Amino acid sequence: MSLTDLANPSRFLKFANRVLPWLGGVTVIAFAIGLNQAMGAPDDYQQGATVKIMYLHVPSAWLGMLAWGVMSIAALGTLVWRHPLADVAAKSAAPLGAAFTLLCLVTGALWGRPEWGTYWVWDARLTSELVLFLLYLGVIALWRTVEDPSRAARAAAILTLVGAVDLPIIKFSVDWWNTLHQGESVFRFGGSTIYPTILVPLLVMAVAFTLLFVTLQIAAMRNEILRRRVRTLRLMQAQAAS
Amino acid sequence: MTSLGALLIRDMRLAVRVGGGALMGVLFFLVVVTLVPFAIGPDLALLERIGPAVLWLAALLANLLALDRLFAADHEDGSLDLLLMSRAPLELVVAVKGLAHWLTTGLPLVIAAPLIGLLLNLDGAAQAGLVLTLLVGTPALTFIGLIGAAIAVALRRGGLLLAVLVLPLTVPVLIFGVAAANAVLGGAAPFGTPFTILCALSLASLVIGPFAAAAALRQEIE
Amino acid sequence: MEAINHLPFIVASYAAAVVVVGVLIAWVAIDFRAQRRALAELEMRGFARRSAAARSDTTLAQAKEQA
Amino acid sequence: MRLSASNLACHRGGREVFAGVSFTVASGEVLAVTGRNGAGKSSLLRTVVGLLRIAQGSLTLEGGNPELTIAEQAHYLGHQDALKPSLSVAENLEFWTGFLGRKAADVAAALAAVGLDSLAGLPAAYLSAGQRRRLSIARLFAVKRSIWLLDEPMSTLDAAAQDRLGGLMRAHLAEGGFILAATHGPLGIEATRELRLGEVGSALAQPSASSPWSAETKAS
Repeated sequence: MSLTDLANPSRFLKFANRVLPWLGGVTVIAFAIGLNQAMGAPDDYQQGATVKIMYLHVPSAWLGMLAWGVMSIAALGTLVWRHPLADVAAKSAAPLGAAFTLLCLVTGALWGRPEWGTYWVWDARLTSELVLFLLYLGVIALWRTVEDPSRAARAAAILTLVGAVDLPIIKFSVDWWNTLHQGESVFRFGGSTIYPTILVPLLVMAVAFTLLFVTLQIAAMRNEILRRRVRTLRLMQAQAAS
Repeated sequence: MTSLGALLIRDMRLAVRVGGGALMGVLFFLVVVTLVPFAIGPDLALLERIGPAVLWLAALLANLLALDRLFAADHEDGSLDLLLMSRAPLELVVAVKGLAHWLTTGLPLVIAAPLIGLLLNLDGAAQAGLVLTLLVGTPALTFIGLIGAAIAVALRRGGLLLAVLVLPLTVPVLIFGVAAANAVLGGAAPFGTPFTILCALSLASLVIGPFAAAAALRQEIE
Repeated sequence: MEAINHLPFIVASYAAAVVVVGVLIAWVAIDFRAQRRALAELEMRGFARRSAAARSDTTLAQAKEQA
Repeated sequence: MRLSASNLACHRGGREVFAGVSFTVASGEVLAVTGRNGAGKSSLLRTVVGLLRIAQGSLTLEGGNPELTIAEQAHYLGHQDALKPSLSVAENLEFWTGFLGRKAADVAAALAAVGLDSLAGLPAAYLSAGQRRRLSIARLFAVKRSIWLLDEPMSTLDAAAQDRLGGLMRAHLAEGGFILAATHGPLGIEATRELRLGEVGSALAQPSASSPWSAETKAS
């Protein structure tokens, strides 16, 4: 909570203020192009029109993982270099990651209903996504439980890194668990080759979602820096008042 | 009663602030229900059959674990002394604290139940029945739990003791809650009988819980 | 035929996306306003943020010189 | 208004904390309860507000509201501050004034009386020990009650805050209230009478005579 800690963050604030309008604009344009292409894309010969859900589902699954990656790198920054901006990045990424993982689950369920006749199956891919969502909620709960941000940051960093190590194991064990029980009634994504007419809009949508994530992440980090500044000033105020 | 209103607002505020326990119960609920298929396998027919029981058990545990700090926090910071000195009857004070706890822990469980029921392959009617039984039954869990929370108020490892004390008392709620939920699922038993008993259990615990908890607090505080 | 059958699910998916993204944007925007207001209030009470920031900038500059 | 105790005794965990305590306090008076650690100063105050059971003797209040107990007409300031760190300074005080009823002074005025008005919006977690104590004391002004039972009211307060509390206590006495305060140091108020506890001393570590096990212990 020393004053030097504010140094880099205030540089970041200037950067954020300058870059956010542009990022927001580019994100809107990318979504306009992506949605336009996605609407114009042909239906899948097997799945029909529901393939349109994929343009939301796949990018949000990607962002769910990306956010955990961001949090893991930030966790290293917190634990190894004790960089205050790393705490801020980790805290801001958690709700975003949770939101996109939730969107992935919801769109997956809405896609699954017409395809498999049920909203939910305990399929390996779905289940590990659900576990990821629970891990996000756990990290958010941890941030909300510990009042002192730097202490919360260290605890959350450890949890994040353990999660990063554990996620592949969860994925692997769920795969193994599932094959033991359920055979191949599972929806196979890689089964059909993806045509360029579907792939290109998907990539554009993925770029648009990523831009959205970056925009929101920078904006949330700006909020968090301001929140810490408020906290520091309030502590100073309480001290000064004696 | 301005004093009871003030207490209700304060307890609900505390639950949603940093360090508060609101929504932690729902998270626990979700995690427990998610773990069940891992333990028994992803057999949707089986999950559908045991779904109500799983949801009820998870709701019971979530409710109980969150009760741990209900009086202990007030005891540690001295607030409980002032609550005991209140002009409002202690039974009502305790009941209001229970109500605030149910609103911030029990009610979110009821709201989250349909989403979680989806994971266990429960259909629309079953979910409606389950939500209804949880809505009627969770107050009983909270108000029975009040007694344990009051008895364990001054103990350092109160949480585990609380569970040991309260879980046996909740057996009837569990029996009739699951029975009513299963009846909706198309069981042989009628829905009305267990549901009526569940309502009666809730009403009885609304009365007994605060009285017993207040008596326990009066003893314990010495 | 099929497209019409599945339309509600597609619409629901896009609606869910709009809701999730909308909530995120609203959360970020509301939070930003709240923090700005809190800072402004603290400044009004005479806790100059600028002086703190300026001081920290100089300490950073000093640290760089030393390095 | 007059509070009198005669031959009061208190037992905790089978031990006698104090016994044979008699005192009277009337409007405009301060009774300072003194004695070394463990003499039962805090227990005496807790007994008066009914948080500990009276083992022997009696407590009577003359001139109060006959429909209310002593505790319901008293302010009790214990060792702990009864504050919630996640609520703001103002929210903490608003809760207690609302809960205790009878909002006499405004919350803002009570905060000003203890010098915390500039911190009203801060979470109580940010306060120092002395500030927390003052916030706890603010309760006494926000809600008017004529009996004050204060347990070490001056502890953790700095000289300026002690002076201010002294002034506030004098104002309370002038309005016809009375104060029973457990204290080590001086209260900074004139006309303080003193009640020394634990002078008998030897009674302290002994099992109380009323314990059903005491006879057996002596016999063996």
